Amino acid sequence: MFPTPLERTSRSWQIGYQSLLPVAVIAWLLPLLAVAMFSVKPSSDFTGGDYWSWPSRFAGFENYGRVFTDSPMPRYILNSFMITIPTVIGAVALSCMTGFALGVYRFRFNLLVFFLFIAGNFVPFQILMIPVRDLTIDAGLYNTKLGLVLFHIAFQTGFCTLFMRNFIRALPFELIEAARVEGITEFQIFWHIVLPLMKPAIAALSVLIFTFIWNDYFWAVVLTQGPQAQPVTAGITSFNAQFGVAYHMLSAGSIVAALPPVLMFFLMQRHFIAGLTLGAVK
Amino acid sequence: MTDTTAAAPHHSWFHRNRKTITPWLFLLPGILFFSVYVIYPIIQSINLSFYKWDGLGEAEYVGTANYERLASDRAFTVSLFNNMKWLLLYLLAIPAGLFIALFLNQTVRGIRIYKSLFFFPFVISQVVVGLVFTWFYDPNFGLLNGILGAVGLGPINVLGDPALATYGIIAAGLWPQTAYCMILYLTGLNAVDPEQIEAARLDGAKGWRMLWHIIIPQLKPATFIAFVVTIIGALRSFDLISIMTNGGPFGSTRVLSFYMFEKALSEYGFRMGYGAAIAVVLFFIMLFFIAYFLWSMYQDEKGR
Amino acid sequence: EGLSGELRVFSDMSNPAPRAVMEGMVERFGAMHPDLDIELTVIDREAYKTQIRNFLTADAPDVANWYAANRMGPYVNAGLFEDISDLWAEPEFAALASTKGAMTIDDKQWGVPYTYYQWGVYYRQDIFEELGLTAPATFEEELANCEKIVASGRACYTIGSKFLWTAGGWFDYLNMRTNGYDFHMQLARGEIEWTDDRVRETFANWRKLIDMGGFIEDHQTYSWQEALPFMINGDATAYLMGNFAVPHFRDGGLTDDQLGFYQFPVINPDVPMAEDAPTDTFHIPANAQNKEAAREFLRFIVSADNQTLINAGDALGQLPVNAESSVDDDKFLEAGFNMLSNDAPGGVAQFFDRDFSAEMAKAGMEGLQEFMVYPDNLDDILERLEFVRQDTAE
Amino acid sequence: MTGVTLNNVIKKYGDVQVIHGVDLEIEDGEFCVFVGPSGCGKSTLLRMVAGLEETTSGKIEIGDRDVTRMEPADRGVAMVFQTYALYPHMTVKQNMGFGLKMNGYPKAEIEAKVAEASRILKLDDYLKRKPAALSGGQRQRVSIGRAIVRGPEVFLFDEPLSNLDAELRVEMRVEIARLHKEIGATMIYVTHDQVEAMTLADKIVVLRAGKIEQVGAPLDLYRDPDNKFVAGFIGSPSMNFLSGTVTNGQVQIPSLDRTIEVPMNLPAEGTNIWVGIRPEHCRAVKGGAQKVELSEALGGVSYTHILTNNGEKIVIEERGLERMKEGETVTLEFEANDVMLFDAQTELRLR
Amino acid sequence: MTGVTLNNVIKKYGDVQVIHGVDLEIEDGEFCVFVGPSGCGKSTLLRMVAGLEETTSGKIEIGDRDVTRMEPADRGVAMVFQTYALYPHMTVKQNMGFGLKMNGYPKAEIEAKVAEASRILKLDDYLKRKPAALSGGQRQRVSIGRAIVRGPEVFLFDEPLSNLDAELRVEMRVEIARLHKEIGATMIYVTHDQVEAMTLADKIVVLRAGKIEQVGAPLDLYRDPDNKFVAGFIGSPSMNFLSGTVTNGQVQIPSLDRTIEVPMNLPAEGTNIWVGIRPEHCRAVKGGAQKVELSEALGGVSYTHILTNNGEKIVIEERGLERMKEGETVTLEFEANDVMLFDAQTELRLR
Ligand SMILES: Nc1ncnc2c1ncn2[C@@H]1O[C@H](COP(=O)(O)OP(=O)(O)OP(=O)(O)O)[C@@H](O)[C@H]1O
Ligand SMILES: Nc1ncnc2c1ncn2[C@@H]1O[C@H](COP(=O)(O)OP(=O)(O)OP(=O)(O)O)[C@@H](O)[C@H]1O
Ligand SMILES: [Mg+2]
Ligand SMILES: [Mg+2]
Repeated sequence: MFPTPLERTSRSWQIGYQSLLPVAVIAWLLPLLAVAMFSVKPSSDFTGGDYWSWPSRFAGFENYGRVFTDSPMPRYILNSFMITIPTVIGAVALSCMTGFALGVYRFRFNLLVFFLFIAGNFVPFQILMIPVRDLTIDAGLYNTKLGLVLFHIAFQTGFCTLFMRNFIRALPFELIEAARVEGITEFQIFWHIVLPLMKPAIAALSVLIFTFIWNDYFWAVVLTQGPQAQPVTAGITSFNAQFGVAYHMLSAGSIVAALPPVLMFFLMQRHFIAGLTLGAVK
Repeated sequence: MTDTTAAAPHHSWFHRNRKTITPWLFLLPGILFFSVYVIYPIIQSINLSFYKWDGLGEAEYVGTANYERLASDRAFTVSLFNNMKWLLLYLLAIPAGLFIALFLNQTVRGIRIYKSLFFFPFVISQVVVGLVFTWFYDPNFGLLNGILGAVGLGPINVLGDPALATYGIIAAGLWPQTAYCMILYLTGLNAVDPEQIEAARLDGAKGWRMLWHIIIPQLKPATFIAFVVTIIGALRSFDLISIMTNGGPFGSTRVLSFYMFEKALSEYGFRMGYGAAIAVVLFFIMLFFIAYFLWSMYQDEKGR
Repeated sequence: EGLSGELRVFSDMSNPAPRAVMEGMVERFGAMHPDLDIELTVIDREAYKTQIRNFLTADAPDVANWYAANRMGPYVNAGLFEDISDLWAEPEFAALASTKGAMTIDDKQWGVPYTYYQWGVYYRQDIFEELGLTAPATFEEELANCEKIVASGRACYTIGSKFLWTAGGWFDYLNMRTNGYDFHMQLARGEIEWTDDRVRETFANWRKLIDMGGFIEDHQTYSWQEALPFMINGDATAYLMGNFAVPHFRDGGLTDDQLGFYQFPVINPDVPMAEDAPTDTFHIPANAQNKEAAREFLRFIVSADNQTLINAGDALGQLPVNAESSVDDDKFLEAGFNMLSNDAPGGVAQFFDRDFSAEMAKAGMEGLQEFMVYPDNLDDILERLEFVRQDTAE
Repeated sequence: MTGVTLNNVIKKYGDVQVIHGVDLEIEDGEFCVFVGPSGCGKSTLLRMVAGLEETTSGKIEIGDRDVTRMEPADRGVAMVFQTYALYPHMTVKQNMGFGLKMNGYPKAEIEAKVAEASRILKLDDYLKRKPAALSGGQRQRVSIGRAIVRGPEVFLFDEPLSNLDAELRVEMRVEIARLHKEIGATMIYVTHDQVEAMTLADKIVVLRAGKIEQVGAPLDLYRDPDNKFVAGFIGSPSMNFLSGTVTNGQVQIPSLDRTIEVPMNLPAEGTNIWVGIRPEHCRAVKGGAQKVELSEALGGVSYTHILTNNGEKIVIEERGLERMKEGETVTLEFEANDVMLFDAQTELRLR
Repeated sequence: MTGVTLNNVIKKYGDVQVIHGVDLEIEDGEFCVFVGPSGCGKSTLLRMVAGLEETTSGKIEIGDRDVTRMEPADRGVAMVFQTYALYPHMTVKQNMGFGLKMNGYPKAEIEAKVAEASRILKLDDYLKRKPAALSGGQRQRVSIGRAIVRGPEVFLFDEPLSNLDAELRVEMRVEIARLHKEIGATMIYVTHDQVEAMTLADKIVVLRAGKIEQVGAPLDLYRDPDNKFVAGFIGSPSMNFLSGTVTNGQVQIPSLDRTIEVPMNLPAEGTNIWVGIRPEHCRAVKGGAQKVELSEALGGVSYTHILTNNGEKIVIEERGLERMKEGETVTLEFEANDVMLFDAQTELRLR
């Protein structure tokens, strides 16, 4: 292990390190901690121009309560879920199939198709903006969650395919050969053998895609408007407009918007990190 | 003992060609989606960049006029230049991530929590990061000026100063990006062969020299990915700019992706063709990197 | 009457007070037509500006908010707004005559106004008194006042130019006072070069205020709402703003004794006074489904009673367009009504971003913002604007 | 009935030919082992029989059916992989029954067949476990069980034991021998391991660079190799080869400074030949011109490395109490009868 | 001068003690091999000498320096790892010169030392290559070269050959023996492999569960083990153990239905003992009560597995032309002199 494991270092260095850790974390998260503090301050603190002192009283409940009662925030959050979850399911399903095809079969355009998926995934999405918007409008899907979901599925398929294909590549190919000798059809191989083995990859990818999609802002702005369809990232801007300079509310709103992926991360940490590294490495 | 041979294989066309057909069947939905939403739009965008179109009426073919106009468009130059700044400075996330990863690569109690907390910024939406940093920089009550004031430095208006604003946004972007690189390096460090470190210890390499000669070369895969994701992140930067300055002050924080959006879809933008031309330029910049990534991956694939 | 089906209304009245007004209107209209199913969607005001194009083409409501004059040009030209000249031909619409011009393109009318409001200088009467100042009538007085205010450690004007348009207000007034309404409109139509000496003169006047420290610092980072506290807290003494700001001042704790209003002072006595008075409007999208109900809704909106009600001080706090409506007996509304009726012989402009073409407006306001921060860049800015003018003229 | 016949079988990967026209007949019920150096094409040939690699040209028959172009599943073969290739998410029982289930066999029949295989392989106690909870040897037994269940005509093994440690390897080797005796099916077995090849095979096929060098029963190959390659490949430690020349109807071996008379038809005078002599057929006697370079004592046996005076090396096996020490000079002794001669050019055996 | 001395060396991981007070003296220039079952602490002990594991208590000396708390780099040792641990991003030359470079040697000197090591190991042709482009044996040679270059007083090897295939292993083994002779440094070598241990060692240290069982020259351990563990561990195939009882001053072996008279002081009447007999000391004669279960013919030698009538198993080595076949019944013969006896309780050798 590098650097030298702590157990092998001097006592004073160990103590120094242990005490440096919390300081470093606080410094690192300072901007966020500030927002968290804002979100539990009563509005009177701000009107008094008193931004940085300790909250004069804990107003967390009323601030967060108002986020849910006085704004369309719940609606936006619901939208986010209704966009994110189908996207995750769709993208993972598609990429299981593409990953299987590209990972298991040797055929002429295998690498070409694979590279096309990767390249598409790396493309700056601005180049897709106008045509995708027109396409969505023409299909009557503008300002619908479905429109957003379909696009996200398609775009994420690039990344997911890269991920799945590399994962399947790493599976022992003998498993598939063994099955073929046993007379198991290709589809049965996919369904009964490869898919169960991909469970860890599916979990990791799902968590990852969940955060990607949840945090999307650009496409939310391009393809949706208003609280019927917009996810919370876009919703937060209109929330801000609604509450103007009420920093305690803005802070509470921001934290509410950030919470689901954060929770997701903490609950599924292992998968998440596996996803990040697995997806990109191979 | 002979059951398996009982059924004589029936030679339907599908049966004979199933090894050839199956992969395409599996690829079909993915390719379909991907073509409709990614491949075709790229072509369409390139095509659109030769038209003048306000997004409402009829498009008018104008040849390369949009591109010619780009050459004399100051806002475009500024955006391009800012993109370069993003590209270069965003790369700082890589050494910064490595540094934090090295700092956290210990086994002490609660280190997992610390690692998670350090990773935190990556999980939250860039919109929220943008808001958080906007307040952090606020010339009035921002924490930054509070800190600067405490050490006797004058207040600065980071996002209001065209000379600083872009750097301010990049710094905000580096926050999550560094976290990302950190995780990549942490997993990379896990994969470093302990025997090589031991061999190097026997060889008398310590500290920086160990890092430079033994560890960093072994982290090459992690560095490669960190490089890829950072470049992509830098060129895609949009959310932060949109939230933090909306391109301002007076357009000094625009980058191509933002400018393109502004030209094509924003409140005052009705130049779809022109926007497409900007996107095409961005695309070709990215294509340069994509080609490099694919080339490296191809080398790997060949090596198998 | 037998209005039925669904009526979808998109509105950008997202601030709390206007939002309440909008909801009230829908409610009252709904009560009149119980079989009509009205769906109101309120969209953030800034977001609305970018989204209108999308929903007009893709997902058109039956009624939508927008703005008068040049600002509706692109949609009219693209055939996305319904021609409602028929409505304007109805006798009730005669009372709206004053805004008919702003709603007309190609001799047809494309929407109805529901409110307009004056622009002008809102100032801290109490601080003026404390410093022994009076509301200025000329630019010289203005400058003299400002010098004293600055000397007292305050800024003369607060402004939040992050979203650019507030700077447009300043240019409108300075230019209309320096060169007159007609010149201003020519400039807006792209008939005059930005590098023209007369334009420079406008900027020269502006620069006097900037150089003496008349504006608050860091205004480029604030939205107009974020700039309010400077005036409320007394760090700045005045705000060139539309009348919609008044409820915000009041919410911030300023009483009518503390808050005053004056017309933007004279600069060039040779040009008649002209004012900015943006008109907000309703339109029927060409792709609307229920145009019959939509027309009825527009009739309802412009009716004298409704206009009185929604523009009242406790509602929008703005001016009714219908001549038969009454203006609320609010200090500022009356002052504004008076000003626009009697003291604006030069003409009434809509506003920078509505009079100038979209692209010019964007580039222009950006230049104005830059000028306010770096006045020395003027030559460069004007050259750039001139480039855009020529470019858009093609 | 269900032997395997290869008829001028050829395999090319693109332009690279890796199997050069192999002809081979494996009898019904025979245990045939492929050996050869790494990369010689053992696995490829086996996989061609299985149908996992396409056959470029030639004909493969199983029993009297031409299976050259058949799908693997239709050939009536079962394969056991070096890495076991067990489905990790299924229990032992499911692993064994999976192929039958997918091919639509009725449940009762599957149960019966799995039970039978599990009995043969003594897997009854593990049927509910997943592969991860099994030792290497147990896993390999399951993978053999999976093969048995399908009742194939031919079993194919690709180095099935090389992932096991030495002790288990011995155990499983015995098990496979027993299995072959019990079910009597044709088996083709690829291995690197001398001992496995010698002990399991009815017939060993020695491959080199995609060609068959010799086919025969294990001890026949050991005692009567056709060429230098086979002689050197079979037997451990390998046969020693010394260069020699035919001189006066005898064989002159310069490195030993000795001429031997051999009871066979020698080639023309002056021909260069290789003189092959197995380590166990050599004795070293103290005193002489040869030098002991190294002596590796393993207890019951020592391998003594001897450097002849012209630089050729010889390894001999020593048993008994008296063994040579490093640095001693010795004379090598052997019976002329135990010597094998090979043409230096063609490397073919001279008889 | 540069021998290695361990003095009551103890290693604990947390509360778990894995090395239990080892005392050991390795002479200057000696080749010492650690053997023992997996997990017995061979690697741990070696790494403690290297300084890669901290020593919990006790003292380690190299020459007359106490190195117990020294940094690995300062101990004058070099280590060769099982996985080679070459730096993959450096060429062979850079790999070998890295240690010197880190210690600030002048370029010319590094060049010279690398050239010398490369000559010794015949690596001249590969100096420019990266490890990935080398075969396993070449890699291991580079890793040995890296050790040589630094001119250490003590070489440490942790199973350096176990990642190589059988043939290469033999070759490299000879190479290491030659190297030891050539540079004459003290070497400590960990292995699993019988043959390596027997052939390379001047002194073998047999470890079990963190304790030394016996130390001695290879053939001494083979011929004169102190206990049943060492007797069973050294020698391949392993010594056979049959249970026996002291009866009437003789040893009765029920499985063979035989009583033998042994020339040593037997313990008290009725004591249970183990009778150990090596495979090469046994002969089978046709006819009798024992049954041949399996005969594995390897050419020069056959291993014959015999099941005694009370279920104990015995393996014997057969040479010569006549060998037993499976299913035959035989009688086992051996000299009473070749037998070793062990106490059934303590497993200590009875002499
Ligand atoms: N897909 C392939 N493309 C090209 N050449 C191949 C391919 N697969 C195998 N080969 C070549 O075919 C030859 C035979 O390979 P094969 O795997 O059959 O050898 P083997 O005898 O099984 O070796 P080992 O004992 O190492 O398993 C080798 O030279 C190998 O390089
Ligand atoms: N870091 C550690 N923490 C706790 N126990 C350990 C650690 N490293 C090794 N051990 C234990 O110490 C004992 C000795 O391990 P060691 O690696 O020295 O065995 P070994 O003899 O080299 O085995 P092998 O032949 O398998 O390499 C083992 O029981 C092992 O489980
Ligand atoms: Mg093989
Ligand atoms: Mg070990």
